[in-house]
Amino acid sequence: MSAETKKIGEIPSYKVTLFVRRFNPEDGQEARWEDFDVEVFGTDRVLDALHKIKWEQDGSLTFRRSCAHGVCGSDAMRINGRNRLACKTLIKDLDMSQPIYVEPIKGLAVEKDLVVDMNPFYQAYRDVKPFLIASDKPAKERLQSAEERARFDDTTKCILCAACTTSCPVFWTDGQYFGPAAIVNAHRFIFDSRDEASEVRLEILNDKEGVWRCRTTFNCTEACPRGIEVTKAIAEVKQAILVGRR
Amino acid sequence: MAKLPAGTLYRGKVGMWSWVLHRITGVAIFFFLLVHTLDTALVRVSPEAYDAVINTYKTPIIGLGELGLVAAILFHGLNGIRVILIDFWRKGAKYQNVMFWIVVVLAALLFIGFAPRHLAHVFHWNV
Amino acid sequence: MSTPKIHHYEYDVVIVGAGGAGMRAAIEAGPHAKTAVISKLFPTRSHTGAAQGGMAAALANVEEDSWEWHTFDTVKGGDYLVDQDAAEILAKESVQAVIDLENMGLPFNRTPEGKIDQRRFGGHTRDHGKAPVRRSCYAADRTGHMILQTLYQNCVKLGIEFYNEFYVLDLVMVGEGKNKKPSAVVAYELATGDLHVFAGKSIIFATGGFGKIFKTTSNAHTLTGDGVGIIYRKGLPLEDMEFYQFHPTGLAGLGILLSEAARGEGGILRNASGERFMERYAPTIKDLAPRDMVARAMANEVREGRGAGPNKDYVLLDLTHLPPEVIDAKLPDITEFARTYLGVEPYTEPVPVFPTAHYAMGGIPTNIKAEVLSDNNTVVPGLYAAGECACVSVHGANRLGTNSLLDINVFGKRSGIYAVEYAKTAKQVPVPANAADEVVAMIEKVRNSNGTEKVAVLRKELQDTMDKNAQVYRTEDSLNEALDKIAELRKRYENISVQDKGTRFNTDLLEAIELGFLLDLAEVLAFTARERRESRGGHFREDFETRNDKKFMVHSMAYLTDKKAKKPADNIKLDWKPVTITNYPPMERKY
Amino acid sequence: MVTIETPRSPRSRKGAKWEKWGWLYMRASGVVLLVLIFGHLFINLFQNGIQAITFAFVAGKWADPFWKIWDGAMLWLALIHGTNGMRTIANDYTVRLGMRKFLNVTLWVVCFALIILGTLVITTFDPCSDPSVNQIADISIHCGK
Ligand SMILES: Cc1cc2nc3c(=O)[nH]c(=O)nc-3n(C[C@H](O)[C@H](O)[C@H](O)COP(=O)(O)OP(=O)(O)OC[C@H]3O[C@@H](n4cnc5c(N)ncnc54)[C@H](O)[C@@H]3O)c2cc1C
Ligand code: HEM
Ligand code: SF4
Ligand code: F3S
Ligand code: FES
Repeated sequence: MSAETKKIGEIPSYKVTLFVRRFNPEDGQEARWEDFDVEVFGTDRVLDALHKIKWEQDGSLTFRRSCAHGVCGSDAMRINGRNRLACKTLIKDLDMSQPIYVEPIKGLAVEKDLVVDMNPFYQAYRDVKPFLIASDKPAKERLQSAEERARFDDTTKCILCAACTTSCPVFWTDGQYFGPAAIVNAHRFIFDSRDEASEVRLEILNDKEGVWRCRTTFNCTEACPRGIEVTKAIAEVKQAILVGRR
Repeated sequence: MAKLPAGTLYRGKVGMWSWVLHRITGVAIFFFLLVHTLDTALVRVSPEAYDAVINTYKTPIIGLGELGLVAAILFHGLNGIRVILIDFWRKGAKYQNVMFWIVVVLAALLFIGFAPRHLAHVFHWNV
Repeated sequence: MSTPKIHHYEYDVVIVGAGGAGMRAAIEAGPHAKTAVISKLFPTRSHTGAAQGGMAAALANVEEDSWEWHTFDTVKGGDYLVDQDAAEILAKESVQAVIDLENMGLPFNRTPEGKIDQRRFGGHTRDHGKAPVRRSCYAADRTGHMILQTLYQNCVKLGIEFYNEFYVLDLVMVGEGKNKKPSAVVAYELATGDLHVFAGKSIIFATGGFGKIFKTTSNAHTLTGDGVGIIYRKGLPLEDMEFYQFHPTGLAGLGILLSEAARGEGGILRNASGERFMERYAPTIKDLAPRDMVARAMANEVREGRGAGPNKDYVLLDLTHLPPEVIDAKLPDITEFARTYLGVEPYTEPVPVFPTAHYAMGGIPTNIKAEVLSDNNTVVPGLYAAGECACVSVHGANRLGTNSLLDINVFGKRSGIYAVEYAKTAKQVPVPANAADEVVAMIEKVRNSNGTEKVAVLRKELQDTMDKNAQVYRTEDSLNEALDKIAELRKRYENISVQDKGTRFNTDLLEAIELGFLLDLAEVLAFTARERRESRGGHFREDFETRNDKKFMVHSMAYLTDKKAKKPADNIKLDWKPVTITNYPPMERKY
Repeated sequence: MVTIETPRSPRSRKGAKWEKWGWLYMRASGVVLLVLIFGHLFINLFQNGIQAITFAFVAGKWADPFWKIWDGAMLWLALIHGTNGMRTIANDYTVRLGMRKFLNVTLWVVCFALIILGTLVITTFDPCSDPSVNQIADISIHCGK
């Protein structure tokens, strides 16, 4: 960084070591750890460090990213053993005296380096009918009170990053489990006062791979970069199956 | 072909570790229960058979094992209540963390109340 | 190196891009024609999801409003370079566009009566500039996120076919001159490195913006202007490329956007001494003046030494007088950004902000049916463009906040409707046997490149020069400097190296290809900016400080020619296109 | 590491939706078991202590129908609770469908065998029928001798 482009005063810089889990389907080798030393600034995120590696040291390092500020959901990965968005994890918030471990999210097949096959995850999402089902054809907007709107506000925040589902111990061992993200997105419609198909979705999630699979381990809630109370949403869906939507 | 990830341990928090413990204790209790059902069934065979088997339980090693079993039951049972509260109480999810520590403290208190007395029984101390 | 596998498909309507515009088009086209949507990102990763503030529509749910006022604001906000017929459509169809989204399930914030709530936004006024009006429909500060999710949800509902993580790299056109017609697009599949040729009767481009030509930007890493670049390389013109919007409130040093909604809800900009400096620049609407004015005012405060912070290089956005409940209810995400990325607590501390490259007003020229133009008025039959990559032009020289989410919905929908209409009667233009040759050559060239230059270094130098020379303030000299630099970078681009030689998930390769598009677009931008020797809207020339309607009340149209460029930008041909004026004769723009 | 079942294979939606009832049962039985088991432990291990557990002790307890019902309920509830819990665990960690079936069947067979055995023991147990019981003073009271 040259002096004139420095924006927020003197930003301290540090040297950190990243251990990145590498896998390339084309080189015939097993997945392995590889370490890189990078110089980072106080405001840098893990994504910046990965970019530095890719741009300055090893162009073949592969990961997904787009928005770089936690709204597109591209870059969920396991950072120091926990699912995080690389673009929302400030390096200074990690213990910098230790190496930083970065590996792909767990439970989905690794395609290359930090890239996993997201299709099963998307399929579970699509399986819960994540869209408004309403038969009326209003000329203007449907009315909805602020309270009714607030009922499902939390679960509208989901960016489908899969941090939750791939932090779930049940999903790791049972890939058939719908997973928290699908339930969150079902919740978003089940509790939308305009929707008419909550029964259908509840029936889908009453499946043997549905909500009953959840063991309330809260990993999903802790992993969610959008701060969605995932476990609570799952509990609400369970209640709705038992005693109806309230 | 695509590869499955080799795992390092996921660094879950209280929620995850309480579940791991709940599971382990559940399994332990289950296997004990199998044995316990069988040994109790011996009362129908004969008093001697029953007493013979039960006497082998009265050794210090089994006694310590029983201590562990009780600890497991205490945790499993109390944590089970915590899980039920998470499921049925609206604020359960919010307080799950606090509730875990309540479970731990309660289980510990009960255990501390129980352990000396049990050890006394096992080692024939006079209390 | 073996040549990649090539797959072939036939569709009626092929949509490139799955952002707001692309998916809105798909929802119109899908049920009526065989439709494919090709996107380099999974749809919900598109940058529409980053939009925060809202979507304008004269619903008049909370106060009196009319689409005429909205048209006027749009025209005036665009410094009269707006095509007024298009602006009328935008404003008139806005109401239906919002209702469509609500009916599809979008969870708008609500008024006490349960109607869609509205809030203020820069440049939107009642009765031709009398006072700010509440016109922006919103869902907290994640309106774009909700639009993107809702559109994707409805695509799932309709069973739209998506090809995700497919990078479109070429448009196949058949015929000569005015008879040129689109026949197919060629896409590179990220997962396998295979190529896919999608034949389509109608082809819609909805590939979004190209903010990555700048360093400080609110745009995603993936906004590299591929679609605009492809069109340009086909010899089709690009319109108004010099008009690029710099959003006033990017997080200082990072460029991450803090929505204008922050000011709409009452946030105030202050300089180092705490002065509300916008009172000096726009006495009536102050902090809610259009973006170009606010951005310039901020840059000016900093230039004149009134900036805050250790280097006096930013100003402050003050939200501390707003009740925390209001912040939590209306601006949760952006205050979270300030906390996460700058460690600033907006409840109690002002947030450091500085202008950030945000939105391309220019792009692929289209008419009001979203049909792409091959010159000032000739339509390319079957080729459509919508969204940020297109230039209808409803934003003119400066886009009003909340008009883009509207644009992608109104013109996205239109592109879908007209694409289907065309596909119903048109015949598929036969795909030439060598359709994929150019892409094969391009890919193999880049993959096998073993030069000494690094893509990331070139890109950074490009971004630095653009930030330095083509940002809020521009001069003949600065733009020439940018053009020289780009010419140099172009030469060095011939000598790049790509480390990853593989076929699977080769993002190294694609970053190099994307850089090619960035260079093209940066060059057109700097060139048209140099040639427009006036100041208007987002384009401000220090050497020509005033608007010059006599000479420049026209759109620029830039064409790539076959000519070998001896001097920088020598191979760009520039033309001008008249502005459509219906009701609002140009006036001075004052707020 | 365990490999997971390929998640792409479609979820089967067939079959009755037992899972909900299993889930409810775990909770309902859990609450009751808490009382039963803690009570059981208190009486047997805390008040009396392991050394005091003998045939006579059991016989003495079961002479009272209250404890018969108590222990019977505990037997049923705990075995079904435990077996259902084990079934969940087996489902989690088995990859192959065959293995999963096998474990499930085994678990339930064992469970019901033990339930039947235990129930028979409790219901048919008559502390007085055994001649040796008469030598135990405190039980003979119950036997009405
Ligand atoms: C931070 C931020 C906040 C904003 N806030 C507002 C606001 O409050 N109100 C408002 O009106 N506007 C706002 N805008 C502007 C508005 O969000 C965008 O202009 C608009 O969303 C663009 O939509 P789009 O569909 O044209 O493009 P995008 O949403 O960017 O989508 C582009 C699509 O094209 C695809 N694509 C690109 N290249 C290729 C290729 N080569 N091959 C295949 N696919 C490709 C991408 O995968 C993506 O799906 C904001 C913009 C930003 C950056
Ligand atoms: C003391 C009272 C008990 C209570 C309150 C209780 C409660 C619970 C609850 C609520 C669950 C469900 C957990 C979940 O769904 O996440 C559970 C699971 C389980 N219980 Fe119990 N239980 C008790 C006693 C027992 C006993 C006696 C056994 C052994 C026979 C047992 C074995 C199990 C097993 C194996 C599981 C499955 C664990 C898992 O899936 O991770 N429990 N218990
Ligand atoms: S619920 Fe949270 S963690 Fe899960 S996919 Fe959505 S945003 Fe990601
Ligand atoms: S991590 Fe899994 S077990 Fe439940 S609480 Fe979350 S879904
Ligand atoms: S890059 Fe978009 S969420 Fe991280």
